[in-house]
Amino acid sequence: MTIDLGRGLVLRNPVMTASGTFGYGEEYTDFVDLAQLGGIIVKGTTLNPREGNPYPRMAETASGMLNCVGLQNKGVQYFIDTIYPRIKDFNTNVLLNLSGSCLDDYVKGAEMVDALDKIPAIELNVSCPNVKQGGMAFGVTTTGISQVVSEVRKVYHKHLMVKLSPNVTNIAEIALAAEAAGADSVSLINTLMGMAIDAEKRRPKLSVITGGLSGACVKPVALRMVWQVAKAVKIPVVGLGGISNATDAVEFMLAGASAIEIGTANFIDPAVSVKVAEGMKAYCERYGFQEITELIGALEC
Amino acid sequence: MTIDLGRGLVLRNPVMTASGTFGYGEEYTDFVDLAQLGGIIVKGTTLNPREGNPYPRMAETASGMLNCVGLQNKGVQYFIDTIYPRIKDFNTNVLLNLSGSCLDDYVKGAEMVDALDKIPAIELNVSCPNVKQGGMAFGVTTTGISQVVSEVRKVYHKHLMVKLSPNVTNIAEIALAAEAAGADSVSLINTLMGMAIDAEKRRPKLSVITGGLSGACVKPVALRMVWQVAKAVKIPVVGLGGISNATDAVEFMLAGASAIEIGTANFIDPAVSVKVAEGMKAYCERYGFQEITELIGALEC
Amino acid sequence: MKQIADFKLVEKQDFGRSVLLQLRSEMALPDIQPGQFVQVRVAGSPATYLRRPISIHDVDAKQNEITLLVQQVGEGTRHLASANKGDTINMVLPLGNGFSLPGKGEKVLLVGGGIGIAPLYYFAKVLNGKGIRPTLLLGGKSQSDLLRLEDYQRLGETFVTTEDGSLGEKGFVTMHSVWQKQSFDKIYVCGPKPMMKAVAKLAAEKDVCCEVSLENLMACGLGACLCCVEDTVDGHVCVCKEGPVFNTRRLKW
Amino acid sequence: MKQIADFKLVEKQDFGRSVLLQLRSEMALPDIQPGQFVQVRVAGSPATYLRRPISIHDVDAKQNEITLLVQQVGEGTRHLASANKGDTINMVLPLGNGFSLPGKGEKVLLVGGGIGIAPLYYFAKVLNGKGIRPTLLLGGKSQSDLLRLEDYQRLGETFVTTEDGSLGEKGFVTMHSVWQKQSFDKIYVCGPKPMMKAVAKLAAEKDVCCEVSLENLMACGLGACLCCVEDTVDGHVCVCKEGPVFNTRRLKW
Ligand SMILES: Cc1cc2nc3c(=O)[nH]c(=O)nc-3n(C[C@H](O)[C@H](O)[C@H](O)COP(=O)(O)OP(=O)(O)OC[C@H]3O[C@@H](n4cnc5c(N)ncnc54)[C@H](O)[C@@H]3O)c2cc1C
Ligand SMILES: Cc1cc2nc3c(=O)[nH]c(=O)nc-3n(C[C@H](O)[C@H](O)[C@H](O)COP(=O)(O)OP(=O)(O)OC[C@H]3O[C@@H](n4cnc5c(N)ncnc54)[C@H](O)[C@@H]3O)c2cc1C
Ligand SMILES: Cc1cc2nc3c(=O)[nH]c(=O)nc-3n(C[C@H](O)[C@H](O)[C@H](O)COP(=O)(O)O)c2cc1C
Ligand SMILES: Cc1cc2nc3c(=O)[nH]c(=O)nc-3n(C[C@H](O)[C@H](O)[C@H](O)COP(=O)(O)O)c2cc1C
Ligand code: FES
Ligand code: FES
Repeated sequence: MTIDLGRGLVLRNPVMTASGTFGYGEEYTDFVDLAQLGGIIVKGTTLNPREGNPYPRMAETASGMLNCVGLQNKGVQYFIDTIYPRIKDFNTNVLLNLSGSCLDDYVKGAEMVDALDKIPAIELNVSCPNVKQGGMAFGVTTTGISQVVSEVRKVYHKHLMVKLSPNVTNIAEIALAAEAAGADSVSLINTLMGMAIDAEKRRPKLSVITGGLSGACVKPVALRMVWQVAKAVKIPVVGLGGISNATDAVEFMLAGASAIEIGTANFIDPAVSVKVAEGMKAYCERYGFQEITELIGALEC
Repeated sequence: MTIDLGRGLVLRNPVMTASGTFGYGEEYTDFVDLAQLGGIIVKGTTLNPREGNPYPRMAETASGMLNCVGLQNKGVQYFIDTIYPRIKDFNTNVLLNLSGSCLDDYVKGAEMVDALDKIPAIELNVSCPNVKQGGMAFGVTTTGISQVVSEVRKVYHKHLMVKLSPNVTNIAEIALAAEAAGADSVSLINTLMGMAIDAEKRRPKLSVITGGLSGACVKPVALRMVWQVAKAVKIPVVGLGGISNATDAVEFMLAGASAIEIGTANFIDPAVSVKVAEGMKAYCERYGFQEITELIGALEC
Repeated sequence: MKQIADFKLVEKQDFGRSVLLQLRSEMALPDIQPGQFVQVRVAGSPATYLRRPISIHDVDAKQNEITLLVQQVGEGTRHLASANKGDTINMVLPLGNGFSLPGKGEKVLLVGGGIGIAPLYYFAKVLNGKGIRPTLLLGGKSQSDLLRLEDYQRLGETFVTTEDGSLGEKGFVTMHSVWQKQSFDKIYVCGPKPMMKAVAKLAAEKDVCCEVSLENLMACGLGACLCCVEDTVDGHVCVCKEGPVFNTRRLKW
Repeated sequence: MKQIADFKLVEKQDFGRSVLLQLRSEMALPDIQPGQFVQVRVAGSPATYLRRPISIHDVDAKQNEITLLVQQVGEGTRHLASANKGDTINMVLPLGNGFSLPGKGEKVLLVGGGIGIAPLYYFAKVLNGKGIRPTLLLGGKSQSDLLRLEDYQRLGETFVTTEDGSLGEKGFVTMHSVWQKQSFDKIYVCGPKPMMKAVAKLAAEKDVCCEVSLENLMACGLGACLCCVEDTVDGHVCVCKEGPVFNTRRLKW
C-alpha cells in the first residue's frame, strides 16, 4: 500500500487526515491507531497566534457543513515548543499545514518548520477562505501562487505540498503555476466558499457571514478538480473533499490522486480513516491489484 | 407578492421554474397551476437543433445530482413553429433560456425570439458547462460576457436576464460586466462543474465525464454568490441553486435576490414550486411584511 | 391525469432479495396501463436524493391499491424493502406509456428476466381480462429469482429457464426450447439489457413484432429533464415519456 | 477512554415534546462523570449530517445503560424521538468534562431550565451516592416542561417555577423565593443561555461559586475542529473539550 510522494515523503498507505479536522491527532487516539494511517496533517498554523473568528463558527448544510474557524492557533513557535514534542514520535507522518496573511509570514514559518526533524512535509495552505488575506489572495491567481510557493521553496527543503482553493475559474492553471514554482505535490480541494442564513432570525448563521463548505456535498466538485489537475501536472496530486468511505477514496485515486485526505467525515465517524485504509486494501485484493499505485489515474474514459 | 424586474418583466410572485428542469411547463400541468407561478423558464434552446450528449446523462450525488444533457433541443425555429403556439397562452410569464456555441448563434437566436409577443424575456445562458464551447467561454471572463451581452442587447429589446456560471473566481466581477453590457437582470447560479465515478467499473458515470451539479448540495455556494452579486450590482438578481422549500427561497431573498428559480427540486416534488410560493406568502404574513419586496436584501449582518 | 399521492403499505411479502409491496391510496387511482411505472420517494434515505422509478406490478382499482415488486440493489431499494406495514410512501403516477395491446387472436409471448418479470404480471392479467392467454417465458440466475411463479402460471402457460439449471431448462431465455416449438405474433420483453437485446435479435430473425421495456436512469420521470434518453431512429427520446416500452424497430440496437 | 458504540433502544418514554431514551450497549461502559455528553448519530435523517450532542441524563453501569432526555427542536431530535424499541443508535462517549464535585458538607443548588434539567438528574444521583442531598430549582414555561419531577424530588428538595404559574412559583428561576430563604456554597446551572446568565449574575452578587453547562453548536465533539468555542479569559476555548461545564469566573459573560 506504500505511496512515495517524492522528496522523502513516503506514506505506508494513501490515507491522511485533513488539516483542521483531526486536531493534532491526539484527539483521535482512542479511536484510531495512527500507525494504520499514511499521515496526519495538523491544524492550520500561522506564524503568529490567532484567536480566530467569533462564535458561531459552523452551520450544517445538506450533506455537509460550513465553517469559519478562521485559523485559530497559537502560532508556529508554540507549536514547536509545546505540541511538537508531544506528537513528534507518532508512528505516522505528521505534516504541518502552514498558513499566512503575507508572504513574509509564510517564509518565516516555513523556515522554522524546516528545522523540525520529524515533520517530513508542509502542506501550504494558500486557500483558506475564512481569513481576511488568509492566503486566499495567493491561492486564486497564478502570479500569487507562483510568488508564495517559490519564496517558501527557497527556505524549505523537505516535501512541499501546496493546498489549492477550489474557488477559481481554472484549477489546472493554478496547479501548473504551483508546480512550476517548485511544489513537490498539490493537495485539493480546500473548502468551497459558501453561506448560510437563518430565515427566522434574518441573520447569517456564521459570525463572519461566509465560510468554507466541506463534506459529502462537495465530492463531485473535488473529484472533477482532481481529475483536471492530475491530467495537467506531473507532480503527485493528493485528493480530498467529501471522502466518507473507501469507495470515495478509490474514486479519487482513479481520477488521478496518489493519496487522499479525510476531513469532515472524521466528525461523523471518528474511526473512519482506518476503515478507509482497510477498505482500499480490500478493493485492491478484490480486483487483483498488486500495488495500490496501480489505481492512480486508472479511470477508463 | 408582485415583483417588477424591469423592462416589462413583472412577476405575480417571485417564484419561477429553472431552465432544463421544468420542460416547457406542459409536463407539470397535472401538478401545478401555472397561474400560481411568477414565471417558467423553458428548456435551454440553441439556434440550431442539438442532439445533446450520449446516455448516461445523470448521476445522483449526496443531496444532489449531476447532469450532462448537453442542451438537447430542436432549435429556435422549431420552438417558434411548434412549441410557442402551444405554450404562449399560459397564464404566467414564459421565458426562453437561450444558449449558443458562438456569438452569432446568440445574436441570431435573440433576434428571432424578440419577435415573439408572449415571451417577455430571454434568460441568456452563458454558463452551460456541458458543451464544447457551449457558452462556458463567454460566462467565465468579463470580456467574454461583455461581448455576448452587448451584442445580444443590440438586437433584443425586451427584458434580458443573464444567467451566470458559478465556476469562476470572482462572480461579482462577472455580474458587473453583464450589468455594464446592458443586462436587465442576472440570474445565478447555473450548475457547478462536477464529476462522478463508478468505482467498480472504473469508469465515469457520465458519458462526457464531467457534468453540472445541482440540488440542495449547492445551496450554500449559490447563496454566497447571490449575496456577493447583490451587493455589487444595481440590477435585480434572480437567485437559484438548491432551493427546495419556502425557507430556502426566503434565504435567497434575504441575501439580495428579487426573485428565485426552482430547479432540481421539481424532480423530487413536482408540485414544489407552488408550495414555495404559498410558503413565502405565509412567511411574510407571519412576520408582518406587507410586500414581498421588503425581504430583498433584508439580511441583518 | 398524473397524481402525486401518499400510499400506505398495507401488505408486504419478503422474497429475500426482493419484496412485494402492496400500497393503498386514499385517493381514487387514475387509469393505469400495464407497463407504466411510478416514481417512488424514498424518505429517510440520505443517499437517495431523487425518486426511484419502479414498474407497476399489479393494480387493484377497487381497493385503490398498487403492488410493486422491488429488488434490493442499492440504498434506495434497500430502504424501500425495509418499510414496515403502515408506513407512508409517496408516489408520482402513472408514468410513461405501457405495452401496446395485441390484436384479436394474436399469439403473445411475454419474456421476463430477473426483476424484469415485475410489469408482466399486471400485463398478463389485463390480457386475461381481454380474453388473451399469453405464453410466459421467465428466466433467472437460479430458482430463487423466479418469484410468484404459481401466480404467473395461472395467467398463462409458463416456461422457465435458470442459468444454474435449478428450475426449468438450464441456460438463458433465448435458449429455451419453446422458441423451436411455438411461434408468436407479438413478443414483449422486460429484463436486463443484454437479455432484451438477445430476445429482440431473435424476434427480428423471426420477423415478429417485439416490444421491450427499458430501465434507463431517470431524474424527473416526466419528460422534463432529458436525462433518460435512448438513441432511436428519431434521435434521442425520453424513455420516461415516450417509453419505457418501445417497439424494437424504433431503437438503434 | 472514549468509545464509539452501538446502543440498542431498550425503553422509551414519551413526554410529548421530549422523550426519554434508555439505551443499552453490548460493550462495558466507560467511566462517566455527571455533566458529560454523548455525540449521537442520527441515521436515516437526510438533514442531519453531523452527530448531535446530548447530555447524559442517567447511567446504569451494571446494565451498560445510558439514558438520554431529548427535546424535539429540529429534524435530528425529531428523528431520534421517533426511534423504536430495538433500534440501534450509535454514540461516541463520554465527551467533555463534567461538573466539579462539591467539597464535604457544602450546600449545593442545582438549577435547571427547560431541557437543561437533563444532566442534573445523573449529577444529583451521584451526589446522593456521596452523601450530598442537593437542592434543586427547576424552571419551565409551564407544567408540562417539568419532566420526571417526582424522580428529581426523590434526589433532593425540589423547587419549581413556571412562567405561566401552572406549577410552583410563577416566573423565572431567578425570581424564586428560595434565593431569599436559603444560601448555598455551590450553584450548578444548565438551561437556556439567558437563564444561565441571569443565575450566574445572581451567584456573582452573592459571591457563590457557579458552574454552567454550555450548549454551543458542535461539529466534532472532540476538540478537533474548534467550532464550538466560547470566549473566556483564556481566549477561545472548546466547549466540547474544556467544557461543556465551566466555572462562570472563566467566562467573559
Ligand atoms: C421504468 C423503470 C421501471 C423499473 N421497474 C423496476 C421494478 O419493477 N422493480 C425493481 O426492483 N426495479 C425497477 N427498476 C430499477 C430501479 O429503478 C433501480 O433498481 C433503482 O432505482 C435503484 O435504486 P437504488 O437506490 O437501490 O440503487 P442505487 O444505489 O441508485 O444504484 C445501485 C446500482 O444499481 C444501478 N441502477 C440504479 N438504477 C438503475 C436503473 N434504473 N437501471 C439499471 N441499473 C440501475 C446503479 O447504477 C448502481 O450500480 C425500474 C427502473 C425503471 C427506469
Ligand atoms: C453539550 C450539549 C448537551 C446537550 N444536551 C441536550 C440534552 O440533554 N437534551 C436535548 O434535548 N438537547 C441537548 N442539547 C441540544 C441538542 O444538541 C440540540 O437540540 C440538537 O443538536 C438539535 O438538533 P436538531 O437536528 O433537532 O435541530 P436543528 O435542525 O439542528 O436545529 C433546530 C434549531 O435548534 C437550534 N440548535 C441546534 N443545536 C443547538 C444547540 N446545541 N444549542 C442551541 N440551539 C441549538 C438551531 O440553531 C435551530 O434553531 C445539547 C447540546 C450540547 C452542545
Ligand atoms: C472545521 C474545519 C477546519 C478546517 N481547517 C483547515 C485548516 O486549518 N487548514 C486547511 O488547509 N484546511 C482546513 N480545512 C479544510 C479541510 O482540510 C478540507 O480541505 C476540506 O474540509 C474538504 O475536505 P472534506 O470535505 O473531507 O472535509 C478545515 C475544514 C473544516 C471542516
Ligand atoms: C437536468 C438539468 C438540465 C438543465 N438544463 C439547463 C439549461 O438548459 N439551461 C440552463 O441555463 N440551465 C440548465 N440547468 C441548470 C438549472 O437551470 C439550474 O441553474 C441549476 O440546476 C441549479 O438550480 P437547482 O439546484 O435548483 O437545480 C439544468 C439543470 C438540470 C438539473
Ligand atoms: S427522467 Fe427526466 S426526461 Fe426522463
Ligand atoms: S465541536 Fe469540534 S472542537 Fe468542539
